Amino acid sequence: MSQFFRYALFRAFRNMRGNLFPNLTAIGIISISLLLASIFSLIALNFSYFLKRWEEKIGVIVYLKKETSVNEVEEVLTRIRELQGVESVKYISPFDAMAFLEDRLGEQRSILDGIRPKILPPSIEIDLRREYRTSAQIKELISRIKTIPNIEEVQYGHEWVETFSGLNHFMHLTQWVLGGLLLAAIIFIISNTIQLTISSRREEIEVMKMMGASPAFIQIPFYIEGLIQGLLGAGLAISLLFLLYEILLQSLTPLLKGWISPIPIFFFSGETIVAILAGGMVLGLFGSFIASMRVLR
Amino acid sequence: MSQFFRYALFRAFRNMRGNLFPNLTAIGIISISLLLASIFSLIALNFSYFLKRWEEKIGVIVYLKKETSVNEVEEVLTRIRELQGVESVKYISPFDAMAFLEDRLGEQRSILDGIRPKILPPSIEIDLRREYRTSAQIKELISRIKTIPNIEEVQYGHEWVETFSGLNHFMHLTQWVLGGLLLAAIIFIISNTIQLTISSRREEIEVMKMMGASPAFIQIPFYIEGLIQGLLGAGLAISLLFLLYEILLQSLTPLLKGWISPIPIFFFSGETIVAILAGGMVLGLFGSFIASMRVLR
Amino acid sequence: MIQMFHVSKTYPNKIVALTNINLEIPSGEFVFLSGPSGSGKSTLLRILFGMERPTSGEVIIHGMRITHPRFKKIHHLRRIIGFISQDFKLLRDRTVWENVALALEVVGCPPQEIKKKVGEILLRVGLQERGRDSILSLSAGEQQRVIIARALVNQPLLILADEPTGILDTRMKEEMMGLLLDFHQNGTTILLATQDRELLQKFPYRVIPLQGGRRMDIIEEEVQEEG
Amino acid sequence: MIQMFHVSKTYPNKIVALTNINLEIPSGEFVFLSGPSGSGKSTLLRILFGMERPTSGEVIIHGMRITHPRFKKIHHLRRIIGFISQDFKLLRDRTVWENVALALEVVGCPPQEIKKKVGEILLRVGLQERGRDSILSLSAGEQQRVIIARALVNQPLLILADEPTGILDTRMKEEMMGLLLDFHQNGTTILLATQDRELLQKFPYRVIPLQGGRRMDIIEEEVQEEG
Ligand SMILES: Nc1ncnc2c1ncn2[C@@H]1O[C@H](COP(=O)(O)OP(=O)(O)OP(=O)(O)O)[C@@H](O)[C@H]1O
Ligand SMILES: Nc1ncnc2c1ncn2[C@@H]1O[C@H](COP(=O)(O)OP(=O)(O)OP(=O)(O)O)[C@@H](O)[C@H]1O
Ligand SMILES: [Mg+2]
Ligand SMILES: [Mg+2]
Repeated sequence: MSQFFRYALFRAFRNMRGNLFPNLTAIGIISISLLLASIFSLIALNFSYFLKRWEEKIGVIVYLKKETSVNEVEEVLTRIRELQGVESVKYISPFDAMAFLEDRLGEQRSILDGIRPKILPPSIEIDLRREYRTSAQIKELISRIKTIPNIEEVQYGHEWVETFSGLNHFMHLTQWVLGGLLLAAIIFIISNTIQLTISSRREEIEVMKMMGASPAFIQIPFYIEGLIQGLLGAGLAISLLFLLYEILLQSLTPLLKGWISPIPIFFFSGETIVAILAGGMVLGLFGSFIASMRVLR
Repeated sequence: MSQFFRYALFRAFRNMRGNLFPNLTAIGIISISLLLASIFSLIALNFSYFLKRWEEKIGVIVYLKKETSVNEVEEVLTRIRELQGVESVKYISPFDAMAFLEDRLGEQRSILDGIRPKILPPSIEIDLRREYRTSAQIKELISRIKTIPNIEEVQYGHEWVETFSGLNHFMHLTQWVLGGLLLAAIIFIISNTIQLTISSRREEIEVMKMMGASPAFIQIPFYIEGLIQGLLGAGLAISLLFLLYEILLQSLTPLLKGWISPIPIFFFSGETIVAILAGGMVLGLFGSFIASMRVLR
Repeated sequence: MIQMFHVSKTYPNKIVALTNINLEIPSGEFVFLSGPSGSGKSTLLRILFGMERPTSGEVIIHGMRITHPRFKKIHHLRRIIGFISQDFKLLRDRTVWENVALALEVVGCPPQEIKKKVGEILLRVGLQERGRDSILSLSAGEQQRVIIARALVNQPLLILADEPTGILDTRMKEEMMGLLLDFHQNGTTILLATQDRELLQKFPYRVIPLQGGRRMDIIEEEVQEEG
Repeated sequence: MIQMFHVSKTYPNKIVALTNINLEIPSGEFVFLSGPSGSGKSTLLRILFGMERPTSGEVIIHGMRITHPRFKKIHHLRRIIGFISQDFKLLRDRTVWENVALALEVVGCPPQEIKKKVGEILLRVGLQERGRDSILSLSAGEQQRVIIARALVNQPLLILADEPTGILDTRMKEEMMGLLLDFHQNGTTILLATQDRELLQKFPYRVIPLQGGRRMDIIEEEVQEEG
């Protein structure tokens, strides 16, 4: 049995060498398909990371009356902390607010020249527990907060919350629908490409059948070929993607320093790369399986 | 001669119908290649439009002393207008500055409650002529402006200017290098794919040669096939891209209203679409030309 | 032992190639199949090789009921048969040696044995010096000898030969017949389809005459044996 | 008129197929090429058809110097030749009719004429009822007749025939020879390569004997004509 496999392996390699051109084409096409798919998942990965960071920002800001004393602030903080769904609270003094404002305005901060922090109101930032970050629950929380004395105004990024759930929904839809379509397209392309490489050996297959070759003897080298093609294709795709990623990052990072730096761009993790390679092998195997079913009848 | 072409056309269609599977594969692969290329150019198109809009924003802001009178402001405006490289100037009163600030802060504008516009400084926005929007020339202009009386501070987005020229450079590099690589890859893939479809008819070609068919008789149907494959592939690619574009836009626009609205996302113009279709045909023709050179010897 | 019971074959295009063939060929016999072009000789051989199913009837070869609807082990059947046929060609991108060796490779023969057997059979068909040449560089007669070598290299129990000598010259024809007779002497069953009157006259074996889809009478068989 | 001057052919693998062949065949002659397997019959025919270039020597056919290094109009040469050869097969995914019609299509024959000519030639080779059948559904002999029909359908000025009757039965062999003789009567030049002693004995035409790469003496030619 081991000799059988060794021989199958030998034949797979000999076939690939002997049919170099269709094999290279197949590998090229597989790698382009997988490159497309990986670009898609890399964008999805970064986008969903971006969304996660964004999600963390969903919070409620409570502006206090300007004349609120330190003791009164303490009481408001305590009462808010006790509310359901509140993860943590943070007091922002007028000085903090001023610093934030300057930071936010960046280059144009000169227009604040001469403004005293005192005229800004103190405020409290509330972080919500993850499960309470929905429109409905935030609204309920706000109505509770409003009953607390010394509060001037309560704000929450309600546009953000809605955008966020919308985007999250969109992401999931896209991932499944587009991902599914892409997978179907890739399987179609790969199996057809492999079928072309198998077709080019139809005569050989025919002769081997007539010589009494068992179906396994004929098919296993093709499966091995498909596996290798898939592996090489996936490897090539990842290398290309990494190259693209590096070029893009290297050129953009110094230019956009401080601009996109709060949004780091990730490459796949080691495990994901292994998974993609394995996926390529599975696709190659599956493609050659479908192809050999059609060609070998 | 017309009969010759009519017959060649007839044979091309018959061949495509008779070899439906390799032809569909070829069309699919061509369309995926072109899809990749179009996605790349669409991103480049939008990015360069974005850069153009950004370039328009490169300007200089001059903050005036708070106590500057209307007459003095007039004089400053006149003197700046006379400087070389200045396209237009715009006076921003403290009220305008306040409105801008409120707009900029959005949801958090409450922190400005109680601030009087008066405490903000008046300013002047200077638009530069396109050819003067470089680091060096802006710096020279600023040194001139600083000699004008009643000026508190002069600001310009110097980071922006540097980022901008960097990005512009990067864009051009990418467009030519990546575009060239992509084109080479596409020609490779298309010609190899078409070669596979021609190979599957090697026997037929052999027999036709032996029957005394002229080289033109054999090759022209393949050129027609390549042309049609390229056209269909390009059409499919554009349709797919448009679908993707629409899905993305339709899903994102309402969610990100007011967020990305200042950056409109464009699709190709009618002329560009025609050019892509023509490009697909040329690629198909060229691919079948290379392929037939190799297969037909 | 080959047995055919009421075997008929009608092709989808309504051509009746065989009607009600009943046949018994004991192991070790040498039998000629004869008949004009289109009389069903190749069809009968293809049925025995499992390449074609009869429309009706039963075929039993060495105890295998190959016409059984669930007969799956066609490759076992083919391993005991050497089929000399124009139907499956030589591989044009391989050498003579590789083409012959393939027949042993597919049945899992160890490399040393392949080397020995291929060398022997190429010697027998007079191509010992052409092993490394491509199939494309052989003349028609030389290719036919490679096909014979490929069919015989695995020492089959049953040889089916479809017009094996049609394009060979007289000397080669005799040598190839000699080769088949050697196998026959060693107990191999042989079915040889031919229209070559010279052969039929020269060798006194049983002739099964086929005629356009119906078995001819024994009387006619005798007439031909005399002619 | 075919002329060969000092034609030699040595294949890259050093096999000498032809040595110093000098030959003149006037238009309208019927000539046999004979010799054992590997003697260069097919090589000679392939050279005349422009499929192979001789290593040295000159070949002139109907005034075309086909051995000229810049001879480009091979397809013009092939349009006046009908080559009956196993070298280029029938297209297996086409019908009998389509295979024969292809020979006329490639030379730009108008559709009505194709219809008429293909119908006539299929009748001549006895396959008038098989036009719509796939090539795969033909017996070996029937396929050989399609190859003959394809070569002759365009009324060539010169017929090259490589073992055209090897696998035909006696009746068909005679009919095909009759067909070739009809063409001969109408002035077509015919070169027929065969090892079939029956044919050589029956027809009293000139025999050009080839032997393993060297032209045999005229004495031997006469010996064979007597035998
Ligand atoms: N696959 C097929 N489909 C339809 N008809 C077929 C098929 N194969 C053979 N036939 C027909 O069946 C008949 C018998 O064919 P077969 O090949 O058995 O003849 P044969 O005796 O071998 O003839 P030959 O001496 O010419 O080889 C012929 O008329 C042939 O046309
Ligand atoms: N392409 C080639 N490369 C190398 N050697 C070749 C090639 N074609 C033919 N030969 C060799 O040249 C010699 C003559 O071959 P050719 O095919 O002309 O013989 P033939 O007379 O037609 O024989 P047959 O009767 O067997 O068809 C043979 O020994 C053959 O092996
Ligand atoms: Mg037959
Ligand atoms: Mg020959």
